[in-house]
Amino acid sequence: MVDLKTSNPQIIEEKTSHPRQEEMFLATVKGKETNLPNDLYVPPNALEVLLDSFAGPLDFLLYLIKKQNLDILDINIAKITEQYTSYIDLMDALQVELAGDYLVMAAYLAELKSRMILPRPEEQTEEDDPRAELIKRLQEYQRFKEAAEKIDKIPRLDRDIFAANAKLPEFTTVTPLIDVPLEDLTLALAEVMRRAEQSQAHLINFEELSTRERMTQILERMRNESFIEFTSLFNQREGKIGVVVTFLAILELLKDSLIEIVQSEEFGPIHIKGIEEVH
Amino acid sequence: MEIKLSEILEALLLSASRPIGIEDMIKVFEDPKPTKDDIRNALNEIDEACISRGIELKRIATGYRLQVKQSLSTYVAKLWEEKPQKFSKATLETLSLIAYKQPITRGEIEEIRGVTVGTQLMRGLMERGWVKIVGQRDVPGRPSLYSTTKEFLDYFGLQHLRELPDLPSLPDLKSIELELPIDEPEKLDDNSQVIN
Amino acid sequence: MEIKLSEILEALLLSASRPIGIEDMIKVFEDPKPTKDDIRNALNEIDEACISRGIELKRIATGYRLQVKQSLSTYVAKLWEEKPQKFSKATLETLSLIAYKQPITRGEIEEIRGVTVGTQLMRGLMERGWVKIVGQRDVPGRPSLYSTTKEFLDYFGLQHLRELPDLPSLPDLKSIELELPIDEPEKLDDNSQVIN
Repeated sequence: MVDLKTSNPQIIEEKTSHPRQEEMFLATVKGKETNLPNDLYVPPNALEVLLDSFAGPLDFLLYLIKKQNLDILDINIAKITEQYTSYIDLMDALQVELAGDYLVMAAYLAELKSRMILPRPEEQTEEDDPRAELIKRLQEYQRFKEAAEKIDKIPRLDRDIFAANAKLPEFTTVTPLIDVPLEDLTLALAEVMRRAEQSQAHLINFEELSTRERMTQILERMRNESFIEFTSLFNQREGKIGVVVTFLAILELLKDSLIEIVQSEEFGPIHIKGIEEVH
Repeated sequence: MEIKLSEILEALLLSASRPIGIEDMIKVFEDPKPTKDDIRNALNEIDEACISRGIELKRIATGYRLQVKQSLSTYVAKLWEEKPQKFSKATLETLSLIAYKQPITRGEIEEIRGVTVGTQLMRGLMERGWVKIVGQRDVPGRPSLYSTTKEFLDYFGLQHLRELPDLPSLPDLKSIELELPIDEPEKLDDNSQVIN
Repeated sequence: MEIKLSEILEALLLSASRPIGIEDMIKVFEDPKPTKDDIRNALNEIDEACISRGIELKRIATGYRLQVKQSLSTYVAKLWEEKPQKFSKATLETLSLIAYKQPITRGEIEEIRGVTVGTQLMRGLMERGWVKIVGQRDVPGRPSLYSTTKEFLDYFGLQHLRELPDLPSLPDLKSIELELPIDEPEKLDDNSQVIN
């Protein structure tokens, strides 16, 4: 383990060079009370940003190398390993969940570093250099990293290229439709939700169908009337529960900033108003 | 080379999947903006040029649109016949999310599905008449809100959205979901008030 | 009045919401059907007429597409409500590895990228129709081999894989990599099998 207190003058020094997004995590706030050494403060969120902004450990390594203005062919394994490991330790200390790939790379670098220390044969060729494999991997990765950037720049549909479409004429022929049983629809949803749960990146709150339906009905009504009297949204025939559903739907729409509720005078009639004209 | 106004308008009309009004057309220009009359003249130009083309300019309540000439519909129909519509998993999943979580934006669908939803897919659902835009969410970008249509319910033989099946395979969601019998007028309790 | 072939083709191109090939165009006609050359001539006519229009005819991998002229896309983009999709580094890197080194297994992609490739990412690429499984490598575990599709090329407005930007070459070490014949994606290694 690398001692955080002493290992990383580099990180702190570099904080101001060129403020790009990737460097956000380098920000330091001195003297702030944290669990970390006083001289090194990295906001936990920023580390998550770090994980998001790099495509993986190789990408991260390339970044560290570039920060040192080094050629890939000329990297100092000991230094880069130390720096890499200190970041990893830092994230560990902050309990940022780290992809296993970053740890694998840390272990690999540590191994490489130890091999560098071992005595080597006198006639040293490029192949004997323990760095050769890492260099090769970095170079190979860099090629595709660059290729990916180039591909990103190619004009693409819906961003730079817009397909031309006209409204279809009326058809006399019916398009043969593959029959979709209703269960398929439900199963499809069940499948999405199952996956969403698995990836557990976000919480899905399943909301009341009837409320959703009512929200749509209200929105639809607002297409024709921009100003609706609050009470006219309720239907006596629907009973108490109907009132509740409608009321919930109004609250939901309000929360989503889709409607506004206005009252011109105290105890006057309440009106529902669209935020902006919907089409 | 100077770009003609009619070129720009044609591009707008053919790339939007909805009719566009003159005001909306003017909005895409930087100053100096064309006047309404400029726009009208350019639209006339397009209209005249359409005589020898496969499309025609239509004016409808909400604006202008270019549509394939009715006289060519048999050819177009053939093209659609060639390719019976089969619904991909992506389409079904998207449709089900719209059905159960409407009104919903494309971004929200993408967030839940974890993958992007293509424009063609949304356009397909709208062309089929199952999905429509009911408004825009008031957040940056003003993304469209999608809901299912009456045709969608008809196709699946439903009268109301709430007749959609529950999700039996998701036990944890069950507790949250209540079936609300809003259809059957309930006898009101004595202590309940009628708002009207 | 006689309907011109170019009118019909324009109607087809504008109503398909996908690129159409010459074969598909011929299919919509009753006998006597136009020949391929007739179609090509009519397409040329459309192409020429587009000079004064807002759209252009583009030949891409699966056929022809009418699209807004590149020079007008800034106007159209203003009308577009949805923000264009951005792809993550992971997606772009994976996609470029598949494009340049196809057919390739997920393991091989992971080896070069130095990172696990999520199932969701691969699924997303396949669902978009950009990537497909073309076989299995005949090694333990029989991992699937992935290639890009013609739809991938369509999306980027390309006709052939060789139109992709050149892969940056390895600067120094001569021995390490052989350039792959990216033009022939169909050819698989000797030790791999093709399904169907």
